[in-house]
Amino acid sequence: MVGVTLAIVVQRNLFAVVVLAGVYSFLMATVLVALDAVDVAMTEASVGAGISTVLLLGALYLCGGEEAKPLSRPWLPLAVTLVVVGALVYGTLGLPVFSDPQAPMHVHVAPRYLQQALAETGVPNVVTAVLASYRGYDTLGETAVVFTAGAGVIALLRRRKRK
Amino acid sequence: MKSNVILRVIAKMLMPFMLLFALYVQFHGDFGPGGGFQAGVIGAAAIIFYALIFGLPAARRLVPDRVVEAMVGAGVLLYAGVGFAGIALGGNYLDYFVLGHDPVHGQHRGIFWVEAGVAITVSGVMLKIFYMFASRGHGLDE
Amino acid sequence: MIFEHLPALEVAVPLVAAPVTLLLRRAAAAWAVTVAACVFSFVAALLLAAAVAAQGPISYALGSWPPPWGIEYRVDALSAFVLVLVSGMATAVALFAWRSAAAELPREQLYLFYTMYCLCVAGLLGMTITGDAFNLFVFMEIASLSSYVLIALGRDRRALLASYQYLILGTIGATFYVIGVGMLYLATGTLNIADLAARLPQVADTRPVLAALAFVTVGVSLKLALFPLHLWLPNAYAYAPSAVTAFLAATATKVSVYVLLRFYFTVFGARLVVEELPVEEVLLVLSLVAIATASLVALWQADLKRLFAYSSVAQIGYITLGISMASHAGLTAAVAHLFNHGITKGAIFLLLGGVALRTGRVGFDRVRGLGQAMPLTSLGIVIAGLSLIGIPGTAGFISKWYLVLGAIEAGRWWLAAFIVATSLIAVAYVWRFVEAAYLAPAGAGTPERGEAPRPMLVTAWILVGACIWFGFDTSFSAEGARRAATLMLGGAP
Amino acid sequence: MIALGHYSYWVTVLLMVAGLYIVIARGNLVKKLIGLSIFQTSVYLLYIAPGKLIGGTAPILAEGYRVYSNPLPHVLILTAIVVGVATLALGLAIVVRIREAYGSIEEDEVLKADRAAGKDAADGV
Repeated sequence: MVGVTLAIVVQRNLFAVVVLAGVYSFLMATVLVALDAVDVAMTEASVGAGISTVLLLGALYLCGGEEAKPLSRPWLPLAVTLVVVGALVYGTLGLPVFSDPQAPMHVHVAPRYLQQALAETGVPNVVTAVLASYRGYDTLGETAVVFTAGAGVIALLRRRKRK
Repeated sequence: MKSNVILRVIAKMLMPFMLLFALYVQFHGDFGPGGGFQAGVIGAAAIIFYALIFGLPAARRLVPDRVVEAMVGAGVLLYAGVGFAGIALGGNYLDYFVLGHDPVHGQHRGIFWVEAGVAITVSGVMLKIFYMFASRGHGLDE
Repeated sequence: MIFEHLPALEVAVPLVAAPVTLLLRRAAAAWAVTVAACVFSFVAALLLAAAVAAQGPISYALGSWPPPWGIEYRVDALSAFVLVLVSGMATAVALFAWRSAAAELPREQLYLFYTMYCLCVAGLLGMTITGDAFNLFVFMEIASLSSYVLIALGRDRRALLASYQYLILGTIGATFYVIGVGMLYLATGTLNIADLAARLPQVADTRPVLAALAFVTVGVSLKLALFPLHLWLPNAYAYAPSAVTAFLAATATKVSVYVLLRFYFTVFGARLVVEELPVEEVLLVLSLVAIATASLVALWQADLKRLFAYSSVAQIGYITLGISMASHAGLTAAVAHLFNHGITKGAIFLLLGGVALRTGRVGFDRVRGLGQAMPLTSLGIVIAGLSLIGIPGTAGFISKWYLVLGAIEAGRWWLAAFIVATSLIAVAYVWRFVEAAYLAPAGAGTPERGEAPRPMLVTAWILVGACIWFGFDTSFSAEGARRAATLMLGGAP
Repeated sequence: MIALGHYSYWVTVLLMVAGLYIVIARGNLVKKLIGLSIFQTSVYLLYIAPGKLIGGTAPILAEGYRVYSNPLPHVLILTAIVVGVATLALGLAIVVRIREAYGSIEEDEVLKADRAAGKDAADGV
């Protein structure tokens, strides 16, 4: 996955980049399955590798597919990203180690979902129960985000009648 | 691609299965992975697939723009409507407990309609966006 | 019975109005629905503010799931105050948009403009009222995505690029915010803001919390256009449709300021932010630089919308300056300025929208002799400009007064002098308008005599009136701000 | 041991900054958007990786399993994915419009076109 990402950074043919991005999404989905996040993996595969790729190809069809020129001044962006790396490494070093059952996220809030969801909602897939019920309002917001994107694309791309 | 007989036949055969799979993902979301969002994407993908094989005009005859645009709005309305139903029946906003004769049944009902709302909006939006992008190149807009 | 559900309805009504406008497909009907939704939210916000003032914070459990398992809506002195500002400005701009948007947008897109507008209002209100850190992100995205579209609907093609740049920076900001919230979640196991506040002290000073503070700060600063992260703002304001500029200038950056306040003083707590980290020093320096440079840059702009956009960056500097003091007076000044600057800038951009309708552009070459051609509009801009400077008798004076007071309280005389001195730069750029409108002879681009359409003028003048009203009657603005400041510093509201 | 325990974070960080680097450094508007979605995607791992418990299973309740991975991050990330694709769609729509208005999707060329147009306007007045 890291290799694919680096390839995306250097590759200048945009069609190749789009295909690589699709590959990246599939790899991401595989990793997510390995991490037991099957719902997320399924969404990532259909959205990242499916819808995004279709959209990107559609846009490239309209815009042309070659990136014009190499980097001109790479130092400022590099500096910015290095600062971000620093902050992230600094922050993550203090986080609980991988698969620590005593980590705060495993002992607070989440246990109720796992223990009570079946009794309270009757839905064995806890992800669905949390998504649609416990945090249903987030999902309403999420649907509204999708709606915003749809209505926004209509507003932007509807052809105006020429005067 | 429009002239290739094999492709056309296979596409026609596959279509119902894709839509069926979308429905499976929709209704099986309670028990396995899946749910409204994924189902919406798969359903939209089926129509997009159809458009790729048979051409955009054919897909637009199958699912006209007006229907798609109505779906875009209807899903959100359905979801938010479930929320208002919760208030009308004496609970809080998005309260599913009051929707059925007992709380768990109410939860079931609430989750069902909410997921349906998500699926409708998502498939509508994905399809609409595809239509917009695809028609842009051909000058075929409404 | 309906009253107890007001917190949910406050956001849900504009949210539902959006798909309704889309399905109606008629501009007039869409406008009516939008206005109705905004008025409802405004009334609800006023009722909520009154209820909070009477009986303290209100908590509303969405889906009847108790927090922290479900999502909580929480109205307290601070959020009620911001809710009133946002919904009030939304109502004013919606009324104004009837003529303004119709003149600036193609007819086929008009109903979609209202769809986006409703979503933007719902998003901003949702950000303000929510008591859940992740829910805040979702509504932030609703507000952001809709504002990208609203900006891109501007007539000039440069609006597209402005919108694109805002989209890139806004998304980076939102992602930074998510990273920050993710770290907080990993460190505490909760997303509810009140719960976070309760559990953070146990893990404060650990690396993830500090990194989370950094990420949230940078992410939100991108959204609120804190110097040097303001680069998206001038173009976005300059090329967006007039009504959009007025609405975003009056509300969007203000809600981001609110989020910053919420995280600094509710989640992380004043102790961590102020006493142990150099946050206030950094914020102080950035604010000073923002005020000085943005005011000076504003002086050289040829376009009035750009001039006042840079002035917004400077005014945001005053707000963050108040935050950096972290004292009661400083926070009161920040919150009051958030409100006063919101109505002032709203009034100015609405009036400029009226000018744009008559002249096409709002360059200085077009406003020569405007005092003759559009006397009421010009007068309004001057009065709002006075409020921007902070002349006594206007709303802007009140907040600057508290700001100077805070500086003196802290023993920083030089800071008080700085505030007064930079206000003189504001005098200079407002004077540029006065000079062009009243002293210069009419030029080739000056319009014939005639005001903007009456509905636009009336709504704009309501806001101008508010600039004066809140300069004398401070029982809502300054009192509300004072209560919010007490709340943030941990006292009883 | 610490380095190993934080391995999942390192990968996340690397992906994140690669995406961010593309966004800031690249001038092509489409490529910036791709970088942006990689940046967003990498955040998914930050949330989900710590939720995994070795020996656990996906959070779908069934007989015979006792340890499940944490479902809450999954829900949050589902929402984040949706937000990501919505942003991408909108961004691409804007890019298409930019392409039609300017004939280019390279940032510097578009800016150059604007500057030239601005000069014309200034000369004209």
